[in-house]
Amino acid sequence: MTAMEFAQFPILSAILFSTLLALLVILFIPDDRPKLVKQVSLGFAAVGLALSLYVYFAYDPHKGGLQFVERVLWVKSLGIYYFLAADGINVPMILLTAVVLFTGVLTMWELDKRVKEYFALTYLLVAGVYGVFMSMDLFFIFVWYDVSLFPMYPLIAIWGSTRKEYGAMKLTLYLLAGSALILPGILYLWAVAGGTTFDLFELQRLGFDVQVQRIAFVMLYLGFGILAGVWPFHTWSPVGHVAAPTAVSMIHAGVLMKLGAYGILRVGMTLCPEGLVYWADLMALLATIGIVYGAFVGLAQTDLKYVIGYSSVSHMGIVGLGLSTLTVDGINGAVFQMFSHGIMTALFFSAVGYIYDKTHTKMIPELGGLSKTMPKASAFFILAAFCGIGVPCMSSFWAELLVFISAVKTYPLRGILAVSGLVVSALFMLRVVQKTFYGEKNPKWEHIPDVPLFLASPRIILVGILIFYGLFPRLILDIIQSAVVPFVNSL
Amino acid sequence: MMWLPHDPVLSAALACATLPFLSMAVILIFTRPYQRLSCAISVGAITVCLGCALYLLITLRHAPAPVEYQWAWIVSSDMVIPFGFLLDRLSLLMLTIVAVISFLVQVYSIGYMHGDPGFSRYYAFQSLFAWAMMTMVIAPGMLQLYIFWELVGLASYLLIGYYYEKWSASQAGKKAFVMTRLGDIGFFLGIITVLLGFGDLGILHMNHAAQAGDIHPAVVTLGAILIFCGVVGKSAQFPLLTWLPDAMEGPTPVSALLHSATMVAAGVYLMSRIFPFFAASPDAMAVALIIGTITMLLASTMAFVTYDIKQVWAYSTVSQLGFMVMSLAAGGYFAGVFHLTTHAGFKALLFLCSGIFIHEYHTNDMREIGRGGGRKLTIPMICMTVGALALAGIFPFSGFFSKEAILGVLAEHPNKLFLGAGLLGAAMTAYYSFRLIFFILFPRSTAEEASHHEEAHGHGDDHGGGHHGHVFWAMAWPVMILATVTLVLGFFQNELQSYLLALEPASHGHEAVEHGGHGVGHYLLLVTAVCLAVGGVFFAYLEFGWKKATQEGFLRKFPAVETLFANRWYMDHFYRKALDLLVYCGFTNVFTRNDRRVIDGGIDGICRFTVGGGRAVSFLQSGMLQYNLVLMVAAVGVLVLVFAL
Amino acid sequence: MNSLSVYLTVAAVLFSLGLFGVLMRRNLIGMLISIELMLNGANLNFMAFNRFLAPEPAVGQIMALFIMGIAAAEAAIGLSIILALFRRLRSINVERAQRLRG
Amino acid sequence: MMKWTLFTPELYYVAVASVFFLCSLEKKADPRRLYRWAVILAGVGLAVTVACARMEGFLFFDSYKVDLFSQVFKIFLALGMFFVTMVCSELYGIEPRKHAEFYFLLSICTLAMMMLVSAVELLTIYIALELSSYSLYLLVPMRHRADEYVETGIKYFMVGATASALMIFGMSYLFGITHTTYVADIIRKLPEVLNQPAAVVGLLLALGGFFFKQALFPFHIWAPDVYQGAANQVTTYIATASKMAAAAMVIRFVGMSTGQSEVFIQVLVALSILSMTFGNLVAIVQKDIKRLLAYSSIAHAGYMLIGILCMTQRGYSSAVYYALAYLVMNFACFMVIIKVAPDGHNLQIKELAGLHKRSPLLAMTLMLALFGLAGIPPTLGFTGKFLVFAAALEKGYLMLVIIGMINATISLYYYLIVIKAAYLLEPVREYGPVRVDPWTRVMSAALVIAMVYVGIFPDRFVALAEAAVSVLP
Amino acid sequence: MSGSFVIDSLAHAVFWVVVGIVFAGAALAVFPRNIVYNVLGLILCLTGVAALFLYLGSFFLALMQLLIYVGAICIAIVFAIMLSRPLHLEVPKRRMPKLAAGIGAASIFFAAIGAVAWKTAWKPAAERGADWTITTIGHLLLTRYALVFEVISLVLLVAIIGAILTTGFSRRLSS
Repeated sequence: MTAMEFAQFPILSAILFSTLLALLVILFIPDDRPKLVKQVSLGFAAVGLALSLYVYFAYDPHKGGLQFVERVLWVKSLGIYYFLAADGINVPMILLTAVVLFTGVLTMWELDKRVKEYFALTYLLVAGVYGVFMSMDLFFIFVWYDVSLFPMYPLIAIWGSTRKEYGAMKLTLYLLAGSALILPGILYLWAVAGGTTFDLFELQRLGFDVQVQRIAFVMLYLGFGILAGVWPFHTWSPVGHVAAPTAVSMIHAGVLMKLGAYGILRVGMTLCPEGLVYWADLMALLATIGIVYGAFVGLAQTDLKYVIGYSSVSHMGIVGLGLSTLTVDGINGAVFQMFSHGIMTALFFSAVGYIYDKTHTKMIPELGGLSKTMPKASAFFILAAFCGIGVPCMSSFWAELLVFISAVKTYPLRGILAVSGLVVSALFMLRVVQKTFYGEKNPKWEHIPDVPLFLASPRIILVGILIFYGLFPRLILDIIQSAVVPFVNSL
Repeated sequence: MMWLPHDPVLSAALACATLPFLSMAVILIFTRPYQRLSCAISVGAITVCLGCALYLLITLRHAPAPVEYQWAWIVSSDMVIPFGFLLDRLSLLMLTIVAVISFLVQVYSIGYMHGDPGFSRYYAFQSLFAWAMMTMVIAPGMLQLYIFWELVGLASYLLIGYYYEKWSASQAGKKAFVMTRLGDIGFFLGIITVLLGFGDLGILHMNHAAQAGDIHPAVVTLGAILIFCGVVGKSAQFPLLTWLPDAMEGPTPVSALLHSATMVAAGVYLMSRIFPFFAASPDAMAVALIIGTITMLLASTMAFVTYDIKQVWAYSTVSQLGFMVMSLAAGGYFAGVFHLTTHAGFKALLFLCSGIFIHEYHTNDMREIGRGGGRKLTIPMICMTVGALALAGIFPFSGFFSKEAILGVLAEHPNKLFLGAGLLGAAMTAYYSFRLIFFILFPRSTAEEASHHEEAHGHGDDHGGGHHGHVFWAMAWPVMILATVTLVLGFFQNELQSYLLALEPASHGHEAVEHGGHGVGHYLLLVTAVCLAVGGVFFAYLEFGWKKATQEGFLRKFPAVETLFANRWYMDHFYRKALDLLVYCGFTNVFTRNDRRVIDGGIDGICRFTVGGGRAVSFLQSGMLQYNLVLMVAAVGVLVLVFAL
Repeated sequence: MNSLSVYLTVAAVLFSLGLFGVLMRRNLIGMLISIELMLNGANLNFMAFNRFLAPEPAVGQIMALFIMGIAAAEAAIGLSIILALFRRLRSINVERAQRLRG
Repeated sequence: MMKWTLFTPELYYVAVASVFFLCSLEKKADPRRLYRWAVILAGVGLAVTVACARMEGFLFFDSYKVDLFSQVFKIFLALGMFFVTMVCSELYGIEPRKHAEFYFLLSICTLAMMMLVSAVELLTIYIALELSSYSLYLLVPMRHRADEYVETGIKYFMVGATASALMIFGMSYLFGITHTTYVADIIRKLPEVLNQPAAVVGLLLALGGFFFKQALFPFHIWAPDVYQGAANQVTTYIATASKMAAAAMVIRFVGMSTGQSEVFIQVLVALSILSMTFGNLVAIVQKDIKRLLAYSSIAHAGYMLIGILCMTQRGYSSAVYYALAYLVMNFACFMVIIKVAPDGHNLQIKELAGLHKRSPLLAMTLMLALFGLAGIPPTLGFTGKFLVFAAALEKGYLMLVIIGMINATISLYYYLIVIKAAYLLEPVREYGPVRVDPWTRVMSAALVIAMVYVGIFPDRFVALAEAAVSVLP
Repeated sequence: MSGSFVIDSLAHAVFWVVVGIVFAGAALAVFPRNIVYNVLGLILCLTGVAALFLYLGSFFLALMQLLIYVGAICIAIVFAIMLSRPLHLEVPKRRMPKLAAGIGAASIFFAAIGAVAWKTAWKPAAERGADWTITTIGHLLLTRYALVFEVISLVLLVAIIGAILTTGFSRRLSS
């Protein structure tokens, strides 16, 4: 353990280990104190949120580059480093994770089945997510990546709903099949570089042969792309979301899918720029198909969560399109979209979660007229839908704007196609909103109380963030840009 | 907020661009349960805005150059999207119109929406609407304009679908949103075209550069046509016009707002905003002119046959918007804007008056209103007649002046077909607007045409019964103000003209026409137009007002044509079919099947194949020792053979 | 013809016949006998290499000697297991032993 | 003269074996007492082995080499032995009167395998291997009331005898081509003659004996039946300790070719792929958890071979690490099985239903162990796979690694099925809570911690493995 | 010369006879379905192999072969036969697929190792000793192979204990 480079208080480690600590603490709480488990969870989530906010504010976009660096040699013979750092791309992701975790804990406040295990697994999952978003070492990126995936299985299979075992199995296997491509990709790069280091930036400095980059990039892109919901590897996403319990869907669609896009960006694009250039055309094509296709398929769904699942496919297509443009604007937009889609989809699932908890159905034909009985609960979904449509002054609008501008610039035809997808997405979102929330009051749901303030608080936070960054996008875009500009210049 | 006090102009602009938003936020978050408070907040905000708008108009009316404020909203690579204000004559005029109409509508709504359970929500949306529109109007750059343009769309979606429990209302809201979205795609792509072809989205820069020929003509043409797509969607031009009549599902004040100063006006405003840019491309102008003409005529025909009071005005809006587009496309910048202004006044008036009738008689059917004794509501009746006269272009009402200006512009156009169309349109306008007036004025008690047209589906304003005094007056005051405006506005044509055009130097040809357009031809045209309008009114009187009139309309004799008109030229059917065929049965169906069967099925298939493979391979482990041994020995033998050979 | 190849061939034949017996015989004792044949094949190999190639003649012999010892032990254990099986199944037919499968 | 101290662990186990031999002569040996003694003796054995870890030298005229490599594997073996005796507290799989013989054979087997990993002369290797095999042949049919599984012993024996015949036949070729029986000499001479078919064939056939122990395709055929048919503790031993010695020997023998023969490597690649694929595919359809683990062990033999066939220091060290990982994880699984089926019956997967309620600790141990076997971080199973694949990619075997990872994904499926049973399924009938004694608790906790700790902090263990293989010629 | 030639050719002929005996014995040990023939074949074969050992220059091994194999192993097998299945029972019919598979696998293997044996260029060692005395063997057994020598005793011990254990005879009189 040499080469300690702790410049200051290891804030990133603190965030990471607070989740693991939470996991341990929860494990040692007696089974019969679910309330305590929830309180502890919320407490740790709040701590994580506070620390992430600190990171967010302490990050200096003018300086740019990696900040909060922690680097320790981990396994000497392979060149593995415990290397945490954050740049402008990570900071929003860390913040996103913290927010979604916090709101996710709040959303599951009424959980009464195997509470302890649920929150323990959630924290394990989130630890993995944080780990990926903070690590700058390929080994650890992969480790945390897998750590974030496998708790999904129990989380869905135990606490899920519709076809939960099928969904859980499908999701887990599919995603881990993706990681079956990532690991060879990472190791391949490592081996080609001489087998001495897993440090992302050292590898980047060493550089790779064009042919190597092309091969490795495909593996990394497919591997991470599966998690990012790249068409046509997206089908796990709706199935998994439908099966998962609310907060898991939130974390999963909100944060986990971003891991995929982040991985493509951080690992694939950093290490294999030539490979990226070679495959960018295909990437853009897949992303465009995803955008339009997701919207169209979403149009035919009758399950609320399926709808959101497909909207995620569509929105993650925007991320992919942005990445594939290889321009500052496009990648800015993609990262911004990762953030806003995370918040938005968390809001979506959170809103649906409450409805499902109360009505025990998420089938659109059975719902209807909900706005009359539960206006507040409905409002959150509708707001999320607006955000999904790309209504201005909500954060995802900016992301889409940037992506589309650069997409039309780089790939005119695909860009125009993707922009036209906006109409379809508007159609299907509004259709869902209309069928679910509008219309005559449904006597079946008359007795249902509207969401009380405490239970609504997670959604309020999420809506607040969406609108806040919609009005003041620079507060986050400047941070993102501080990382993207040097990144694109280095391509 | 240190920078606030230093510059009153800026503070005023900022107030316009923030107060309604704040009011919306406050209402939605805090004061939802307190209806009166919400109402007060919203009306208060809009009043302040009105004050600010008027202040700005007065302060800056002689400003030599546009006042511009900008802050970087987002910065990405070398692209800076600013948020700011462009205060020039056009935007200030429009800002004032918006503020005035919004203010009046909101005041009117105190009465109209009284007792509605969603009262607070209504005002929140109204604030949103006002905010979006005002900020759009003073936007300095195309992107900001686009952003608030979209928000206007969102607000109108919310307000049209205000009675969301009514299926048709939510349907209409959705339709409005999606159809305008369709146009907005073009708008957005147009912006990107300009961005990529020119690199600057500042409206003034664009205009200057286009006029100076600094932008490649192809970019200008493409950009202008694409941007015009947005106008088509927003201003309900052909072929995206069918959403506007449906948008009547919203509360009537909303319709008033929508049709006069906000939503649909946004399109025309956009066109006049970047008029020099448009003007730099003759091709785009030609396209716009044709579209405008078609729209105007088409919409008029639709208005012939409907019995829904609001729909008549809706069609008239479409056709008047067509007029404006024609005017702008023909180069009549002032005429277009002037008509936009006057139209805002009298169309708001018409809707608000209709609102009073609807509020009173709980029906949209003009015959029902007439039979119910609509003429007895004197003030609204008079005001509505004033509005109708203005709409028909009868002297001395404001519509007369603006319409004349437009016809004057059309007369200058080399292709006289457009002038003919304009004149025809004027006549038709007069006919259908007075058809409505006469229906109410001279009701027929017999229900001979029993349920021939089931247009008047039960309206949603089913709140409280008879009108209380203050409720009625809250509605009546705005109407009366508007009627006055309609009466006098026309006489300010010259002032407005000099105000507006001071900044637009008479360098380009069309404007010169307007300045010196008082030739003999002009008077001839004037007389013709008035005659046509009066003729239209008279024809309407013959058919509907006269005691012996059948109140059937001449179109009854051409049932095919009538059906065609009544069905909006089957445009809705076409869209419905196209949507069903292409979207629902087409892509959606194919993609969904593909998703289930091919992609997901493929994945599941791989899994099943793997499991099946496991089952198949497991037979190798047959339990019979010697079979297994055979396998082992054979495998080893093969391996050894590999080396031996 | 007293050459290495002949011995190797004889050994190969013995070994393969033994292998064949193991694969084919249903009588467990028959299988055991076949295994003894295989071991003899190996033994013969050792002795042949010892005779024709090896530097130290003693090594191959010792090898063969120990293989014999192992064969004896193997026979003892094999036979005892076969007998144990017989006591349960009342049969020494290997085809009776196929309950575990899949 | 010889330094007998080098031989201490082996002598110690001879002594242990004698103790149990004496016990077996007793008229009536108390199983509890025997168990206690067994645990103590095995524990001391582990301590002795660890204490001797740093010894180096040759014994018996260079036919016996004590070095770090062998000592590391001896530690693994002693650990395995200790583990297995630990879970013998409810040895219902074996008749009580045969317990002494059971322990005796266990010690003998451990002893034989210790000699195996140190032996560097063909005959010694052969005899040691046979000794360990015979002990296992005898342990397998010892199962109490084994009517259903009576055929297991004979299957094991027949396959083993055939494999060992193949092996000695191959050794005879090695002897013929290199004229020596010393591994060191063979390694020196073999590369020159590697173009001769007999050399590689001899090597391959000789490897067959160890592949048999390792249950590598196509020598795997005994594994499912024996795993299922043997008493749970015996299966545990076969699945853990006996794999260690085989791994060591495969490393030693594969190293003989020093990577000179392309075809040989390709054959090993093919075997590894076949083994992984076959094992994983068939495991999917299993209902009996021991049988499932048998197939998974076939697959794991394939993974381990990936590391070995790289024939680099990194490859060997990764295989050593993988062996350790496999030992610990597999033992954890079997410990859970034994505890859940205290009467020694064969556990079906569905019988695990509701385990998370019946014994959360065991359920967690099982889950972690299975995730480890599937290669999911942060367990040591993942690190093992990672090292193995890293070594393979260093040699450029990209396709092999991808196939390996796909296989890992397939394997996840059936591991998840087991985990699902333990965590999700509601039991069909009430099984009652699992009796977990304090020792088992400690053991579970230790295993959990070990699995995670070694997975997260692999540095020291990797260094140890590298040091161990660095002494290989 | 002629005498040695006669002896040589006689030895040669006898060698082939011995090889024939070995083959015949092996065939007899494998093919007949009657287990007694198999044992007799095994004995014949082993004796032939012992003779081959003589040809290969090791009288000691030939003797050992007879002692251990023929003397011990075959007798044990005979005992096992007596203890197990009554000989008069009908022997089950052969199954053709299994036969074919067995023949196939075994002949692949035979072809493989035959090819290996023939294609390999066997080279004798550079220096070859000619020390065939039993003394050397004994010496080696107690020095170089001392460990093996010890271990084989363990093997035999395990085999004995195992045999007793497995066949179910307990050394404890109680059961």
